[in-house]
Amino acid sequence: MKEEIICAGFGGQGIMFLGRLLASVAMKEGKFVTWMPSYGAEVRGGTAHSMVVISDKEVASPVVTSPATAIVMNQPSLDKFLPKTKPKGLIIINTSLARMDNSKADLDILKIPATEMAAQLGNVKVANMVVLGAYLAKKKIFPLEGAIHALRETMTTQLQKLNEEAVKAGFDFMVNATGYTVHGKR
Amino acid sequence: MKEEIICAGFGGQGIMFLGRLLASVAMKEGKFVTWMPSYGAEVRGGTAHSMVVISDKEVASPVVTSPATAIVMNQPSLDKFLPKTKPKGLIIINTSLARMDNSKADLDILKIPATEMAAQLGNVKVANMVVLGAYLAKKKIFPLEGAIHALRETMTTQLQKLNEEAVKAGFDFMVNATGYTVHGKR
Amino acid sequence: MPSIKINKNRCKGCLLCLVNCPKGLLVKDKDINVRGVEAVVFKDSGECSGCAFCALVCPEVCIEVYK
Amino acid sequence: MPSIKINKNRCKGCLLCLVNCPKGLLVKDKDINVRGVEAVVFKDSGECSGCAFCALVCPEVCIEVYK
Amino acid sequence: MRDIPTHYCSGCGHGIVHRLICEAVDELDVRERTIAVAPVGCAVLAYEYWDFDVTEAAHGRTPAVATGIKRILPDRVVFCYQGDGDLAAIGTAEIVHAANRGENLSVVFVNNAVYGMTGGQMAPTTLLGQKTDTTPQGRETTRDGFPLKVSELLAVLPGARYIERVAVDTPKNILKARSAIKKIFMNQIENKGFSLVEILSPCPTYWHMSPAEAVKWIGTEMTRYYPLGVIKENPQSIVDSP
Amino acid sequence: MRDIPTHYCSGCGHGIVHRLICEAVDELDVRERTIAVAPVGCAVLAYEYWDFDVTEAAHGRTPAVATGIKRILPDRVVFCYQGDGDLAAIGTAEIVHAANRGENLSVVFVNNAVYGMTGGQMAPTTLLGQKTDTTPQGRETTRDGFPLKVSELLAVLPGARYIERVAVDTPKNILKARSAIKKIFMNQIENKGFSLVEILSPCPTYWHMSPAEAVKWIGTEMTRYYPLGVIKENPQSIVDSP
Amino acid sequence: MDKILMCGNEAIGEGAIQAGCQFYAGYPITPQNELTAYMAKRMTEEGRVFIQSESEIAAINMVFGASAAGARAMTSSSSPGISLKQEGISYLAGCEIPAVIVNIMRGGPGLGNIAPAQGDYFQAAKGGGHGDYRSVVLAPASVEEAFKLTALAFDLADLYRNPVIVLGDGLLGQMMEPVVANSKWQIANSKWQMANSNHKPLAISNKQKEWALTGCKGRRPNVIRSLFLGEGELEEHNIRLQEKFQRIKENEVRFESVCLEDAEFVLVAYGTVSRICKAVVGDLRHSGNRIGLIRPISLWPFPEKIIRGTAQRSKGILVVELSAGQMLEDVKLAAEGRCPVEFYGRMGGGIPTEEEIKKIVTLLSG
Amino acid sequence: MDKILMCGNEAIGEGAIQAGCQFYAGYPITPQNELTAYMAKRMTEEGRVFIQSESEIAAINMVFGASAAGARAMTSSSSPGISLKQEGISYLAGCEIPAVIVNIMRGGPGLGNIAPAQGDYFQAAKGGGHGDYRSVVLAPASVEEAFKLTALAFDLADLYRNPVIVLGDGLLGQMMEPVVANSKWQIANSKWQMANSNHKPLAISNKQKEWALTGCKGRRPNVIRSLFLGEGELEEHNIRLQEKFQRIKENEVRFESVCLEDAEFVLVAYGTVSRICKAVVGDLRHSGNRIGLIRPISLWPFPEKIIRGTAQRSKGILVVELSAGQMLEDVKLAAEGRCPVEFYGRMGGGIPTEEEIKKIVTLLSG
Ligand SMILES: Cc1ncc(C[n+]2csc(CCOP(=O)(O)OP(=O)(O)O)c2C)c(N)n1
Ligand SMILES: Cc1ncc(C[n+]2csc(CCOP(=O)(O)OP(=O)(O)O)c2C)c(N)n1
Ligand code: SF4
Ligand code: SF4
Ligand code: SF4
Ligand code: SF4
Ligand code: SF4
Ligand code: SF4
Ligand SMILES: [Mg+2]
Ligand SMILES: [Mg+2]
Repeated sequence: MKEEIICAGFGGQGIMFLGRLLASVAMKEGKFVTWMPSYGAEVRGGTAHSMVVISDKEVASPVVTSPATAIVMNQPSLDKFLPKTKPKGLIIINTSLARMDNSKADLDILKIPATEMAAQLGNVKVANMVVLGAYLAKKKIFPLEGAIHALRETMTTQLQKLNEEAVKAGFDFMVNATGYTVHGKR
Repeated sequence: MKEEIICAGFGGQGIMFLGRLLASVAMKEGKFVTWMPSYGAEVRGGTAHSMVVISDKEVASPVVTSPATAIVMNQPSLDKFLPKTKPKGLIIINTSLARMDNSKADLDILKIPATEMAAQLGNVKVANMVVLGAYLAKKKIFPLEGAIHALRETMTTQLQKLNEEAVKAGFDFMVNATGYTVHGKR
Repeated sequence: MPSIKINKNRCKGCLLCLVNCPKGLLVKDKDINVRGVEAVVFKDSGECSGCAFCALVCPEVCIEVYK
Repeated sequence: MPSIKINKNRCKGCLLCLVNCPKGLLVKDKDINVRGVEAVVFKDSGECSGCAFCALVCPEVCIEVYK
Repeated sequence: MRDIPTHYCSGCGHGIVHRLICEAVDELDVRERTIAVAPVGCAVLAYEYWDFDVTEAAHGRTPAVATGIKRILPDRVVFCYQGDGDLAAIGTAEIVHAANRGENLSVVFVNNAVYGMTGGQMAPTTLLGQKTDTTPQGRETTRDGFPLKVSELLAVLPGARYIERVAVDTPKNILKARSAIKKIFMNQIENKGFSLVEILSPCPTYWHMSPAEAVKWIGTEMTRYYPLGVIKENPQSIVDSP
Repeated sequence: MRDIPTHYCSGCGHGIVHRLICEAVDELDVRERTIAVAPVGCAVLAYEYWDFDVTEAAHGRTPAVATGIKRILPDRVVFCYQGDGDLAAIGTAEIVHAANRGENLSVVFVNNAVYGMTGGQMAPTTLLGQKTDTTPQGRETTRDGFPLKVSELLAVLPGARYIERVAVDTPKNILKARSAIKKIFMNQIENKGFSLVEILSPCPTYWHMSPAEAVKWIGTEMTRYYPLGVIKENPQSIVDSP
Repeated sequence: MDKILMCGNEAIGEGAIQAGCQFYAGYPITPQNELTAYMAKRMTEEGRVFIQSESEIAAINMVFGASAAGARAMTSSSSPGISLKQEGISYLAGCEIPAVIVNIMRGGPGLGNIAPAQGDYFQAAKGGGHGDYRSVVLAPASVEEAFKLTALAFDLADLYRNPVIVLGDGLLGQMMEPVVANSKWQIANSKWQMANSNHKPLAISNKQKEWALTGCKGRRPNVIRSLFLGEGELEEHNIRLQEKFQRIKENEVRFESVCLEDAEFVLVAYGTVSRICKAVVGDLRHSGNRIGLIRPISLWPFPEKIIRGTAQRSKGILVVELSAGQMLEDVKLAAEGRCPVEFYGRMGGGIPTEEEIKKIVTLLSG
Repeated sequence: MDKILMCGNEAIGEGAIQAGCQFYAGYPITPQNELTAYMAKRMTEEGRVFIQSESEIAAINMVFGASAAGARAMTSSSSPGISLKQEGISYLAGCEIPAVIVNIMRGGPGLGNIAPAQGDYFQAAKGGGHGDYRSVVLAPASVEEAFKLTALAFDLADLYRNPVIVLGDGLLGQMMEPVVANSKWQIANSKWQMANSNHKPLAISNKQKEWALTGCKGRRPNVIRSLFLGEGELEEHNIRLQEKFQRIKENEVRFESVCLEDAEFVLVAYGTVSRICKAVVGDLRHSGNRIGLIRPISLWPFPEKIIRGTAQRSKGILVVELSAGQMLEDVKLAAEGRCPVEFYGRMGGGIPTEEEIKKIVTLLSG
């Protein structure tokens, strides 16, 4: 088993946290895992992304050039990573901030209005957790509980609740709306 | 023909100038020549020396470890370079500031009270020129005129006169007092 | 009558113009711009004095003032 | 009666003691010392006040003052 | 200023300062003979926005590079743009000695009390108690020393002709900043020697504030320790100075 | 001071300063807990004469090295010995920031207006008009900048607790120098923070004067530009300083 | 044995903390900022000394002072900052002061960028400073190894009284991986052992550093210096240093080898890029190719012997670096022409993919 | 064609003056002080710029600025001071700014002493700064050659927009020899030619430096930078630089060979110590030994081909250096094991005598 994920969005969308949380969950599940941020000056005002590699074997390179899964939280990220996503890969799009027509034939495209859903939960900042939930439901490599457990270790109880709700909302959205996944053309 | 000279004395005794003048004379005579100072921190308060190599062939190393000729202007210089002087070499000793018994069998020892002679000429600083004169008279590789010519190029007319007198005094001392050269034992 | 023009797609939504306009003529946009930012828009109520405070404080040179 | 002692072989002949002695009790030596330097000598005229100026200014710690 | 969006964070003061410089250069009509030395800091990409000759310089060495340029081309207008890390930490020796030599340069010194580019570490100018990446408990004198008043320090040097501190927090102060920048360029053109303007400038990102809070913090906190105004104006020309 | 002759030129001020330091160390009875940081300069061999622990430091970095030692061994008496090239040229950043951090160190700064060790080049402290190896026509402001008043510069920093300028030209001044040196050691022992004494000191060799002329030159020329006296005495402890 | 997710920079910091590092001085620079931040927090928590210095030069000289006073001391930076430390490193080596210097390399030359690179190999392994000296250079390939090798670096520094460089790249500094790093794991007197290492863990307390400057109470004064003015003195000192370097060469070579026994074609790579090569080896072995890998862990002393032996037996060697070919020279020196030594490098932040390397290996070994 | 007696430091200064050096910045350090003093006097006489900078770091960055503005610019120092310039040199290379840097080497590591040494070969020839770059390195063996190679250095720097290092030792800097150096000898447009050189003298006026910063009147603004943040940009830049280095390797190799044709045993040495080796060759030839000498003049690019060819034909090579063995590695790399490569070195200011070398040669070649 080997999964290569890129999470991308604006700075401030909790992109780094999302990637690290995924990595933690995988670590707890006994996988080999690496997490790698895009770092540095390009972050200023631009988009940021982080790369997660999860595997049953030692991870060779933490650098993901063509991800099996791309989680894109805004338009520039979608534009950047859509063409890089592996054939037959998965792309999760935050439709609140990014739009595409379903024109990529060889991809699983999962569209979710994460920012809007987060806003409904009370804070746009948990949009990252919404997409995490959707990812877990879609990929089924880790149980939902693993993620919730990992969440609990990293934040105060106050924040936990909101974040958990967001994960669950994303998970449910996926479960209840499988039809939303489309197979698009490039 | 190859001549390797070390001139040594206190800073302020014009040791560097003496060496450079010798080198200039040799250059003017069409020889290959190098001049090399001892330089740096050891100069502070200690003795200084410079090395002159004159040759018909390209000079390999400007560093003279055992000189054919040692010109020593004070006691520490004598102590330092006496044992290093080549067998059958020449050592010129400023007896005003250095003393030795004639116990070095395999050396030409030329003793000259250079500082006293310079004082008589009016300035102890020209002791260096006194020994130069003696050297020229002894070694006869360059004519006296060459040195005087070289002197004229480097200093104001005022100083020239005194320096020329000193060179001549040293030269005459040597010519008139050949008996003064002794063959000593180490 | 003075007025201003905002280059919305350059705007980074810092809101410095908004807090500095003595007449309160700048408001947050509901939409996001190409940069994913809630930009500001000019609410032309005719009160604009052309004081150019908004343009002066804008770090992104988004605002032009017409007098 | 105060007097001083000079470590002649340490002396570098700077003459700072000489110029600073209020009584003029230090004079140049005629001889040179082991360093080839004209050192100074103490000319004990009985006038030494033990002021220690000479020792204070000596850069070579050559001078001891006895009171 | 070129018509492309900057890479700066939302509400960053660098953008304002860039604009003021370009205005001064245009008003003095010297764009075609201006040469800028950009720092290593968030403003490292300034050449993207400025429409005149620009060189980069190793971190902190801006005044040395500018000295080299100005001595070769004395009739060009050469200025340094420096952050507080660049100028007041690694570049301390270079700025002190450029000022001391009275180099005929203009220096724009952007004091945002933090290392922006590297992610918000303590700068020499960071205020006491201010939390940064390397002072997680707030800056504290015994461990970290005092906030450095660079302008006051440089003012001691006879070679420093003109030094002023301004801020880009309010429209009024921005106007003052504009004339200060123009002034240091004028000084150079008139051969008056080393002139520097220190600009208190917001870094909302690493002050962990909104842009509006950040400019307010300049007025309430920064200016208390770093008072605004002309710090030195030496009426003499450098040549006959003491 | 050890009983061996020094390597200094005849009439050099370093010898006097060395002796005053040894006297202070002995009087305060701290020889066994003193650690000195020697400079690169004519005093580089100071460890030959001092009877306590000594380390060398790269040229100009003396205050950084001393900071490292003192932070590890706060109860030792750590002092820097620096020349004007070492402290005021290459080491500008290190001395400014050690002072600014208020490091609890004592600094003995020997200002002889020239680079002695390297053969008499211009130092930052060289007077205007003074001829050196690198200012054959005399120091001149437009090319070489101004003589740097380091003590006045450092005095601006809140971290600097005590700064005095003395000279070793006359018996009276030497006595004052002695108490100044003792004072900066006392300050450290009492945890008062950064203290520095600047000592105007003759370099007859590269002033091209006799030793007697050299000490006179200190009185007539040097002290005119570098006035003697206490330049700063901060009554506050560094901790509650602004 | 709890695992935690750490980035390489943090792991280096924690390795230092657990090795008993008492003094850290550093100046911010990407991509090693997390290390400075980590030390700012942890050293203060532990009551040890943290200084954000005014420059990289001040930092290395502060480390000189702290170590001269007997403390375990470290500084860190990235490429341009490390260039500034070269005089200081030469002084450390000349004065025989132990110190740990971390370089998390970025793209060069000049300002370059902040992406991962291995362009500072020459500087680290040959000596970017002046004079004849060597730094021990350790090159971790994973976050966990970064932790361990940093701790080892302190031991080697003390044992040989010499600077030790931990050489990583931006990838190593920034990436997170699981690490076992609970505080009970006392490096300085524990049982961990490097692959291919004959290193015995070492605990030198400051009191054992009888050369350190602590005040001369009860002993003759100590002097720390690299200055030797007497005739022949500096040459003697250098001969002593060279003898020490010889001892280090004999005792401190470290490397990892993968499938070397029957390999016909061998990759040589260090640091993060070696992981990619390792995956290539695994993959190609699957398809029956007799490929192996040598991963130097100590870049100086360089694992010459194993490479010489390998060159003797192999059809070819491919060196892979994030540079224009620097370790390449050491591999060639070791191989002495016994087999062809080829090179594949990426510069300025480019990271080769497994496919890229596989293609070249297939081409060369086929 | 008057000869005058000059020391190496002065000859370098005069070479620079006659090559049209318009800017010099330096900081005193022994054994190169005569050069700084010479420039202080002569540059001012010529109405050009002389600055005694506050530090070596300031000096190299001032040179960066002056050269960025189109001037021919030089700095000089000795070993510790050159270590401090490493960041600056890497920036010059990265930004492709021409510059001449003189290193009159002294004994190291650390403060060491001020005696002659060749311990900075690695630093100069491999790159003591960060990142993948090379400086051209020229190593004169006599005062006259110091004069000529300094002038050549300016031409090469401008031609390739790259730093050029003139690498001498204390001996070269301090010793005086006769030089033909009258001011009519205009280096920049004259007919002198190096032994084994295919260099055509070059005169690039500032106006031809269309990349220089002079104000953007009548053209688009120029930008000088080594920063390349865009994806792949820095790698492209590095590839361009490497292509340039390749061109330099092809065109700028310089060496002197003595009695090589039939030599069975060959000495390799550079700089002043090569003179001693030359004398040894002369002497031993007299007594019938078939000995030769290769003296690399350009240390980078290194004369690999001639050494490879020689290694093929010889029984052995002896490398002689004032170091622990640095150029030795390049000789071995070139020889590729084709013949044994032996080493004799002196460190810390020791200078071998002819007798010393003769003894070893006789031992090895006998
Ligand atoms: C020699 C060197 N050291 C450190 C760095 C890393 N660095 C880049 S910018 C910077 C400081 C930025 O702070 P400042 O000068 O205040 O500018 P700002 O980003 O705040 O505008 C540092 C330390 C570097 N590039 N080079
Ligand atoms: C990095 C470096 N640069 C330069 C030198 C050469 N150097 C040795 S001492 C010195 C300056 C001496 O002047 P100062 O500090 O005033 O001390 P003084 O000899 O006058 O007492 C210099 C430049 C050096 N050793 N190292
Ligand atoms: S010009 Fe003045 S009044 Fe008009 S919008 Fe701008 S700030 Fe408001
Ligand atoms: S000040 Fe400029 S960037 Fe900020 S919100 Fe207003 S228009 Fe947008
Ligand atoms: S103690 Fe005073 S009076 Fe006596 S010799 Fe010394 S200076 Fe003169
Ligand atoms: S002061 Fe000291 S060194 Fe100078 S002359 Fe007097 S005794 Fe001699
Ligand atoms: S980090 Fe601070 S200084 Fe840098 S661009 Fe962002 S706000 Fe501006
Ligand atoms: S050169 Fe000057 S400072 Fe150095 S020892 Fe001689 S007199 Fe003293
Ligand atoms: Mg800043
Ligand atoms: Mg001095």
